[in-house]
Formats: sequence, structure tokens, C-alpha cells
Amino acid sequence: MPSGALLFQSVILGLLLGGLYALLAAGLTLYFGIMRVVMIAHSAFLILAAYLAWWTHTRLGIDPLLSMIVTVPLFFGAGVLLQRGLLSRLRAITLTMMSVLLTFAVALIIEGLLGYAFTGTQRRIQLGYGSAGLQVFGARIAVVKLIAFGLAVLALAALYLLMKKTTFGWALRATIQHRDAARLVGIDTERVAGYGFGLGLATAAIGGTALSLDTTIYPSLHWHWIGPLMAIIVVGGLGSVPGAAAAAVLLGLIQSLLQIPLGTTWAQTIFYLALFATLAFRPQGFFGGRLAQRF
Amino acid sequence: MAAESPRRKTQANSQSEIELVDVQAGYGRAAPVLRGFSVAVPAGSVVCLVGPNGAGKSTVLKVASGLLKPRSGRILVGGKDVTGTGPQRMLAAGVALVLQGHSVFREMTVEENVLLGGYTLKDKAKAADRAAFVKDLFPVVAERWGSLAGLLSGGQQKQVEFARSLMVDPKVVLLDEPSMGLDPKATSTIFEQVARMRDAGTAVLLVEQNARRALETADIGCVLDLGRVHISGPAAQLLADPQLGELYLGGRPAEPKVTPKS
Amino acid sequence: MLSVSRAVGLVVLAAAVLSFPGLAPNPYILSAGIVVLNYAVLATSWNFVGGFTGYISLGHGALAGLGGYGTALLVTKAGLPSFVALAVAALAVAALAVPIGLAALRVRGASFVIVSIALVLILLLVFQSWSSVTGGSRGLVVPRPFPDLLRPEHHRVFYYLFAGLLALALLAWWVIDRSRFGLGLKAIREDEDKAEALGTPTFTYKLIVFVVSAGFTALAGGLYALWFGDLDPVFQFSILTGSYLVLMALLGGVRNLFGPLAGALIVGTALEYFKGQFGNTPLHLVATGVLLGLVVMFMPDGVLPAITGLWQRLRKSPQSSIREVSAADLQTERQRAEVAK
Amino acid sequence: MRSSLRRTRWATALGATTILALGACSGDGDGGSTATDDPILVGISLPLTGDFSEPGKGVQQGYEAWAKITNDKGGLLGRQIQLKILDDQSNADRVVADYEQLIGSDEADLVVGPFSTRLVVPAARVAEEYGMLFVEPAGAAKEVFSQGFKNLFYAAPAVANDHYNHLAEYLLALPADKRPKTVAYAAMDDPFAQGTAYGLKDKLEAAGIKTVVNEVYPPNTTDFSSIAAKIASSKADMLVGGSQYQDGVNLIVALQQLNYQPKLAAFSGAPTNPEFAKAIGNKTEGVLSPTGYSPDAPYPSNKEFVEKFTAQFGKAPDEDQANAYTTGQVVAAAVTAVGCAEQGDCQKKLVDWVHGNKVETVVGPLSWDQTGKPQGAHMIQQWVGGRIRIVLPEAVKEAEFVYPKPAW
Repeated sequence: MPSGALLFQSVILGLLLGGLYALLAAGLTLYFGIMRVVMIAHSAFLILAAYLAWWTHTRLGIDPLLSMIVTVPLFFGAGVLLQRGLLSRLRAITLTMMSVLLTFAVALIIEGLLGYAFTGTQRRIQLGYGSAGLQVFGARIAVVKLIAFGLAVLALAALYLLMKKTTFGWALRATIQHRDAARLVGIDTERVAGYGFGLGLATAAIGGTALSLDTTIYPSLHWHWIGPLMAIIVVGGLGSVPGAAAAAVLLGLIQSLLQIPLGTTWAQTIFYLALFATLAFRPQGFFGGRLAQRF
Repeated sequence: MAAESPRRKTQANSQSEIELVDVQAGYGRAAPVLRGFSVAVPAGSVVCLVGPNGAGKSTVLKVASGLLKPRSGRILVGGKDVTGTGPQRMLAAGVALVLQGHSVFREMTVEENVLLGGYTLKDKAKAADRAAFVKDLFPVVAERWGSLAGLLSGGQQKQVEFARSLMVDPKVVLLDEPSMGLDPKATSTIFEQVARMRDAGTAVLLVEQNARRALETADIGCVLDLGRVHISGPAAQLLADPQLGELYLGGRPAEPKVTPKS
Repeated sequence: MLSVSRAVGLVVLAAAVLSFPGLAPNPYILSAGIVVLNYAVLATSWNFVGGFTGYISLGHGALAGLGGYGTALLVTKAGLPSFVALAVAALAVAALAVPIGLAALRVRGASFVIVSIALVLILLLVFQSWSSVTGGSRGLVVPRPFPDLLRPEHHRVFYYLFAGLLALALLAWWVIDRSRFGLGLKAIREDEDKAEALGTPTFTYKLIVFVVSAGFTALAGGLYALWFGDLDPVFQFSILTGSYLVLMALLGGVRNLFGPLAGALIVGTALEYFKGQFGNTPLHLVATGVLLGLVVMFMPDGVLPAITGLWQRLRKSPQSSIREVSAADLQTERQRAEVAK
Repeated sequence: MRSSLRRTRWATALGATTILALGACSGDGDGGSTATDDPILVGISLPLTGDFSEPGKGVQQGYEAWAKITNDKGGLLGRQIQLKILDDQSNADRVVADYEQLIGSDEADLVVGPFSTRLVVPAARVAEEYGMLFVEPAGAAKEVFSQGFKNLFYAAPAVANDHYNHLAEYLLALPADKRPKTVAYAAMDDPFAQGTAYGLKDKLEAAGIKTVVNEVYPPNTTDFSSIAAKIASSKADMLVGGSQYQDGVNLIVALQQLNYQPKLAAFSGAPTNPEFAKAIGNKTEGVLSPTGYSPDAPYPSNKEFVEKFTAQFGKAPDEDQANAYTTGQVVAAAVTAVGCAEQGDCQKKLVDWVHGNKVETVVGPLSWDQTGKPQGAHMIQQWVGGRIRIVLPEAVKEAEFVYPKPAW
């Protein structure tokens, strides 16, 4: 029987992890909402951002967080280009299937280029405060994890405000929810879709930076992330950002707790079990989102 | 009517708000759906297109709203030729389309839905004015102002869509099957609202399966078949025509029933 | 109906495939031939789902892995003879495909792809972790079905076994293609809602064809395990394998009987070429990615339809004196040369 | 490319038809050359890309150093050594295809092993079935030796399970009240890494030392906080990590974050890495690691190896390079003793020779049992005073064993 302290520690770790999952899943949800695109390359971009953060720190000697000044706009632009230049040119009838393959190809290209530029060696940022921890009600929280979590929360909050309070956010939500109707009220849905993609990819830039603070990175790491993220967006209900966030935190928590009795590997299966259970019993997802059944 | 647009009053009947002239249109390389179709919607009137399935009714609205470019023919809005411009331009010219089925933004509030109708308005004050106007015109919209649009009943959603389309103060609203999927009670409400829109000064081009009910509301009826106008005339006249009734309106006129005309 | 030219082509193709072992200069080339045949069987099996219904599965690598492990476990744990184990394993995988299909096919498009990816990842986790049965990361050794054969002979036998399996898969595809069942499936590909409205039992059809596809994939995976001899979860349950199959089928042409086969030849060769070309850098991944991207963007119907189209155009206008030599032309030539050799 | 390497070595052995066939394929025009002045082609497949690429490249350097050093001294049997290295992309399918190609198509005279247990077994099977001698630098897990291979030899002092033998002896010799009472194990799901940790676990458990945590994590694990939480919560006296490099570092950092302070911490792969100290914030004092190789080891050939390797690559060799070099040394010893290097009957003679003899190498004298398992043990190194030093066995120690270890 695990001790109370270990349980509490695991709950904290699960929440911290869930925050990062939520941010990353938000990006995937955006793409899906906008174009019904399952963006396989999202986690490859995530690793790319982590590498850029690592590079910033190792080669330039400055704080990895500063890399976001470059990566966030860069990824935004890349997202716009990806949507306008490639995805929007696919035939509408086979868009969902072909976009999977196209983004898969993008993921392979990123992985290959990362391996070419930085070799397959595992990398890790070594921060002065890397091993520091805080004592909180008997649990210890690593400072770097807290920073990563803070980044994720800030980014999610910013995303929320953007979606709720700005004209662009309204236009983006309208485009996601009913593209034709959005066009008919005068929204340039093509452009909004492009920016929406940029926004999604920008979350990967932030997520990647957060990720780089406390884990090892290597070029093929993105395969490790794409599964859980896919599971999260399905469980949350394809297309629903709040649903994805809820599913992310919940699954992160369950994963963390399951690691106590089951160990690392078996605990990961929770994502896929949740995915299969969702599709078998409630294909529209557990937290809203009405698109799953149709698409 | 409490909420009438003064501008429209002065313009009434001076000309057609929208006019499609000899339009040929179709999809891809297939044979044209519309073959020399013409219709005019006079200011302050409801024009109703009826006709069998596949006659091209929805295509007319796609052309009129700029979603589909005609292969030939002209589209005039307020007398100006706007042929071949996209939906954005058509909206700016004063043509708003309300799609078939449900097209509210379900995960957004009624307020957000309606205000998005004024997305193209630069003038904040005007948007606020229009919002007040449509809230007045559609009491349901005002009542459910803060709720998620997806939670409203079908008829209520349709009214939100009407309200949304009126935000830009269009000259003409195109309605594609507004009563589709609604129960008879909601259908009655919707047609009442169509009449109110007209009375408030917006011309309406209406496409309906529920032809008899629609013609009861409309001023002018057009029977569309095989891609062109078959018969057109005052709606009441079409309703009364027994032959037409048999062909296009689903049998003989029903037993005289009380229809709420406003 | 087979036209005369088709029949001749078929005979030439069969002759080329069957004479390859005699012509291969050394066992290495023969083993490379087996790898390509294995890819061809897998891509053709994939095409039962991908080609007929338009559902793209990135998870067929996992079904092949299941076939491999199933065969291996039935041989080592249950003591079945190798080829009995292969048949039983394929049936078991086909049976397992029913619940998988029930979850994956209830939903359309995107979710299906996600499920197919998830299938690979979860099986990887399970086969890695459940090491008391699967051997986990220590791997699983599959006993040789013909322990007395020397390696070159062993290759030769398996070459013909794979060729036979390929013929069987192609035949099954051909039969379905011509059946009412196939017609229903193709209706799903074109417009699933319409197909459903017209009374096609779309779900049942999709499920049946998914099960057939899974069965053939498992046969290929199991046969490969018997030939190869070593199983490791990391290599058996790899998304990359699945993506190669998709690339092959798509490149060759998913609506064409021989599309996946042609794709396997081209991609198999290309993968070798990339590996040789980029040496010890991971740029071969980039090249594969670019190839996949180009196919998706510019040739989603595949090379065979492109070539057929070209051929028909040439035949229609034989009077055009200058024959344009396009990339597709060269490709045809090269392929013919390859098939003939 | 391949044809230029193809040689006509079988000329006398296999008769006229073979000469014709090979001559036609080779096209290098010197079909009449006699076997003795041709280079000896050594075929190797290594993971130069993919998951194992880092150690794979280390092994490559070891082989290259061996070829250069041997060739500079006049080669083997008066023939130059020519390496043909293929990239297997860390993939078992590839490694088999590579050895098929090396043996069947390139007709390598000798083949030596790849990196990682996962790739050694399939590779060894190809070599076995073509009757080739197969000395390998990296298949340390016990499974490698239970496959019934007759031609396989592991060119290192000990298999994974025996790496900690000296440490186990030391701990069990301590008075009962000073011994660690509880141990936490965390091992990567990899036959080699698990082998090292479990070899020690078996011995300690047999002596009644309790296992309180036993975690296995997949090779791609990047976040160790949950595993660390379990270990920290167990308050185990001793920590044993069956690790390669980065996972060991990650686990230590995660444990530091939780302020877990064991009395003893041993990791199989990480502490000998030159970047280890910096990676864990220089809090290395007392961390243990088994090693099969030390650049300072007194064996005769080692001095030459370290010197020439450093000249060639600008840094001292570590274990991966040394194991590859050792592999070369074993093969060279066999070739020199038997007097041949080619496919066919010669291979059987080479195998028999290795089975029956002891070879002096840079990791010490090596001999093997019938399964190809080496009969030795690893040294135990420990970080003492900011450097990693040999502390066990007593006979070769460079520093005193520090126990309990200071806080990190």
C-alpha cells in the first residue's frame, strides 16, 4: 500500500504533467476544429521547439525561455504556411486522410533534420536550478516542473482570452463551429484558418520550451508524445478545447497514480484504454465536442 | 410594427433589391442546374421559390449569395452589377444568406452569434444599434441573449440566424428552407418572423419545400422547374391555381384553415 | 474480363517473379527479394481497407506484428507445427480485428487514423511489458520451420512461399473488386452517407473487409517471422512500417490491383537507395518524408493510373510524331525493365 | 560501389565457374591477382543512425582505430585490413540484411558484431548460418548466450549479470550492521541494462538484503519524476540503476529534486561518461559504476591503444571504443594463429581456435566458455575527489571505497 505522501506526491506530479498535456492537446484540437486535420507533426514541432530551446541555452548560453521570443512567431508563421501552402491545397473529399499522411511526412522530415543537425544523442538542458525543489505540504516540487507548468497555464489562459475576448478569437471560433455560416457573416475563413493553424503551432513552441526544461529530448521522441495527445483529444471530444484540457489533466493524473502500482510502461496504456473505451461507448467524447461521430 | 427601418420606407418599391438575369449555373463539369433563370425581388416584399426536388432552388441562393459563380448571366443588387464577386462582396452589397438546417455557432452564446453577424461593421455604435434593433424584432433572441446557441430549440436557433443576418442591415435576406426540421408550431413562428422582417423593411428571397405554407406568407411566388422559372406571379394567385397545386404544392388546397397573417 | 494484353502481362509478371531466385546472383539479393515481396503482400493487404473504403490505416504494422508474435508464440509455447501456427495466428488476428474494427470503424476518418496509430503504440507497450509471455525487450526467437536447410535454400523456399501468399492476396482483392460487396465498399469510399442512404450496410462491409485485411496482414507478418527468426517489439510494432505500407499503396495506386505491388517495388528500392545515398545520417527519413509529401500533394492516385492514363492518351493519338519522354514514361520503362529482370 | 569491393578470393577454392561469375561482376580488371596481397575485407553493421547511434558511433571509432593501428604495423598475414561498415539504423531487419549483404554479396572475409544485444542476436544468427566466426563487442546480456550459437564470442571481460560481482562481494563482506538493508532498483527495459541491475539484485537478495523498489522503464522514458518519487518514498539505503547514459542522469536529477539521499548509488552506464559530472550538477561524489575498461589499465596492448587512439580521435577511448578494439584483437589473434582469413573452411578453424585459447587484449586476458561467454568480472569505479577511480577489486584499486556516499 503506497504511503499518503507518495500518493500526494503523485497527484502533484500528475497535475503538473496534465497541464503540459492540456496545452499541447489544445493545439491539436484547434487544427482538428479548423480543418478536420489530425496533425501528426504537432509533437514533432514540439520536439523541434525543445531543441531550439536547448540550443539557445547550450550554444548561446542564455535562458531557454528566451528562445520563445523567436520560436513562437516562427512557429506561428510555419503554421500559417503549412495550412495555406499545403493542407488547403488538398482535395476536400480526401482531406482528412491525406492530411494525416502529409503531416506524417512533415513529422518525418523534422525528425530527420533534427537527427542530421543534432545527431540522435539524447540532450538535456542543464540549468543551475535544475535539481532544486520546493517543499509543499510534504510533497516536493521541482522548480523546473513548476516553471513548465506555469508556462502551460499562462499560455492556456492567453489562448482562452484570445478566443473569448478578441474579434479574431470570435472569428476563429465561428470558423471552427460553422465554416459556411462564418463565411456568410463576412469572415475570411481561409485567412482565419491559416492564423488558427499558426496559433496551434505556437502552442507547440511554448509546450516544447516547457518540455525542454526538465526532460531529455531526442529526435524520435515525438512518437512518444503523439499517442497520448491523440488519445486526449478523442477522449475530450474532437474539436473541444475545454474538453481536451479536462481530459489532459485527468489522464495525466491517472497516469501518474497508476505508475505507483503498475510501473511506467503499463501506466501509459491508460491513454489507449481510455481512447478505445471512448470510441466504443461514447464516440463523441466525454467532455463535449460533437464532431467525433461525424468525422 | 414597432421596429421599422425608416430608410426602407422611402425606398419602397422604387426598384428590385436583387435581380438575377438569365443565369446559367452548375457544378464542376456537369450539365448546368440553372438554365437561363431570372428572378427579381422588389423592395419590401417576400419572394418565394417553389418547385420539385432538384429543380435548382438551392442553387439559386448559392448564386445570389456569391457562393457559386454563375457561368453566364448577371446579378444586380440595388441596380448595380455584382456578378462574380464572392460572398464577402455580396454581403457588403447588402445580400445576406441564411443557410439550410442549423447554422448557428453552437458553442457560442446567442449574443456572440448575433454580434458576429456584424463582423464586417467597422462602426461599433452602429453594431450596438443593430443589436438593439434585432433584439426588439426577435424577442426570443433578447430572452436567451446569454445562453449557448446550441442549447436553443430548432425554431429559436433559426431566429438567432435571422437576427444574425440582419445585423448588417441587408437589403435582401436569402432564406434557404427556413422551416426544415421544425415542428408545425415552430414553423408558424418562423413564417411570422419572415413577415416581420419584410415589414421591418428587408426584402426576402425564400426557398421552401413547405411550399403552401411559404406562399401564404410570400408576396410573389415563382415556380422553378428544370432550371428555369416556370410560372411566377402574386403568391395568392399561385396558391389558388388548382393545376399548380397538384403539380407543385402537394395536392389540392387543404381545407380552409386559420393562418395567422400579420 | 481479362483482355489478351492483360493476360500476357500477368503471365510475364508471374514468370518474372518466379524466375527471380534462379537469377539472383547471391543469397543477399534473394533475401532482398523476399523483403520486397513481403512489403508487396503487406501493401496489398493494407489496400483491402485503404483501396476499397478509402480509410487510411497507419496501424497495419501492428497487425503484422501480431501475426508474427502469434505464430512465434504458438510454435514456442503451444508446440504447434510452424505452418499450422501461422494459420491459427492469422485466424486469431482476424478474430481480434473484429473488436478493433468495432471501435475504430464506428467513427469516420480522423478517429480511424487515430485508433490505428494507437493500436501500434499500445501493442508496443503491451509486448514490451508483458515479458513473461512475449520475451519483452529480450526478444523472441522463432524456431526455424526447416532446421536442416542451409540459409540460401531457406531463402529460396520462403521466396516462393511469399510469392504464393502474394498471389493469394491479389486474387482475393481481384475477386472482391468484381463483386457486389466490392461495389458497396467503393460506394463507401466515394460517399459514405450516400452509400448508407442507398441501403449499403456500410458498417458491416467495412468491418468484413477490415477483418480480411487483418488476416492477410497477419499471414504476411507470421510468414516473415518464420523466415526472419527474431522478433523484437520495437521493430514489430512500429508506426514507420505502417507508413511505408501506406506510401507503397498510395504511390502505386490504391484503386489498382497491382498498385501496391508496384509501390512496394518502387519504395523498397527507394528505401535502399536513400540508405545508401545518405550513409550514416538520418536524412533517409527526410527523403522518405519528402517522397510521401510529394505523392500526397501531386499524385494521390498513384503512378499506375498516371501511367495508364498516359498510355491511353498515347494510343489515342498515335499520329503525334514526337513522343514526349516524361518522368512517368521513364518510370514505366524502368519498371518494365525491373519486372523483366 | 559494391562491385569494386568484390574480390576474387575464392578463385582457387571454388573453381572456374565462380571465377567467371565473380570476375564478370567485379569489373575491376585484376581478376588474376593472387589472394595473398588482397586486403582482408572485414564486414560490420553498426547503428549509425537511430536509437543506438551514439554508442554505435563509439564502436565505429574502436573498429577504425583497430584497422589503422593494425595496418600501420603491416596488417594481418601481410594483408591490409579494409573495413566495410553499413548502417543498420538501429533496426533488426536492417542488421540482418546488412550481414546478408556483407557475407553474401560483398563476400567479406570476416564479420564482426554490431552494437546492442537487440541487434546482436539476429546478426549472430546470420553469421552462424553462413558458418562465419562472430566476435562481437556489445551483446552482453545473458540471452545472447542461450541461443545455442557456436560461432559467437563476446569480447569483453564479463556479461552484464556479472558486472557487479566485485561490489556484491564487498557489500556482503561488511559486518551485518553496516550493510545496506534495503535497496531500490530501477532498470531500463533493455537486456543489457536490466542484466547488470538484476545480476546484483540476485546476489543481494540471496544474502537477505531487501528489495523495496523494483522499477523497469522503457528506453524512451524522459520523465523520471514518478519513478524517483517511488524510490524517494521508499527511503532505500542503496540505489542501483540499470542505466545507459541519459536515463541515469535523468533519474539522478529527479532524485535530487526530491532530495533523496541514499548511502550508496550505483549506475551501470552513466557515471563513466565524460559529461556525467556536469549533467548532474557536479554532485558526483561517491557514485559507483562497473566498468570493463579503464584507459589506465596496465595490460600490455592498452598503452599503445590509448596513445594511438588519442592521436587519431583527439580524446581517450572509453568502453564502447575499447570493446570494439578488443573484438578486433580477438579476431586478429585467431587469424594470425590459424593463418587464414576467408569464408569457407577457414572460419571453422578460427572458431575452434578462439574456443581453445586465451587472448591478451586491452581489457585483459579473455577466454570463453562453450556458449561464447567471457569468464571475467568488471572493475568497480567510484567518483572520489571529483574523479572516477577504480575502487574494486582490491588488487587494482586506485582509491579507497567511499561508504556511505556523501549527499548529492
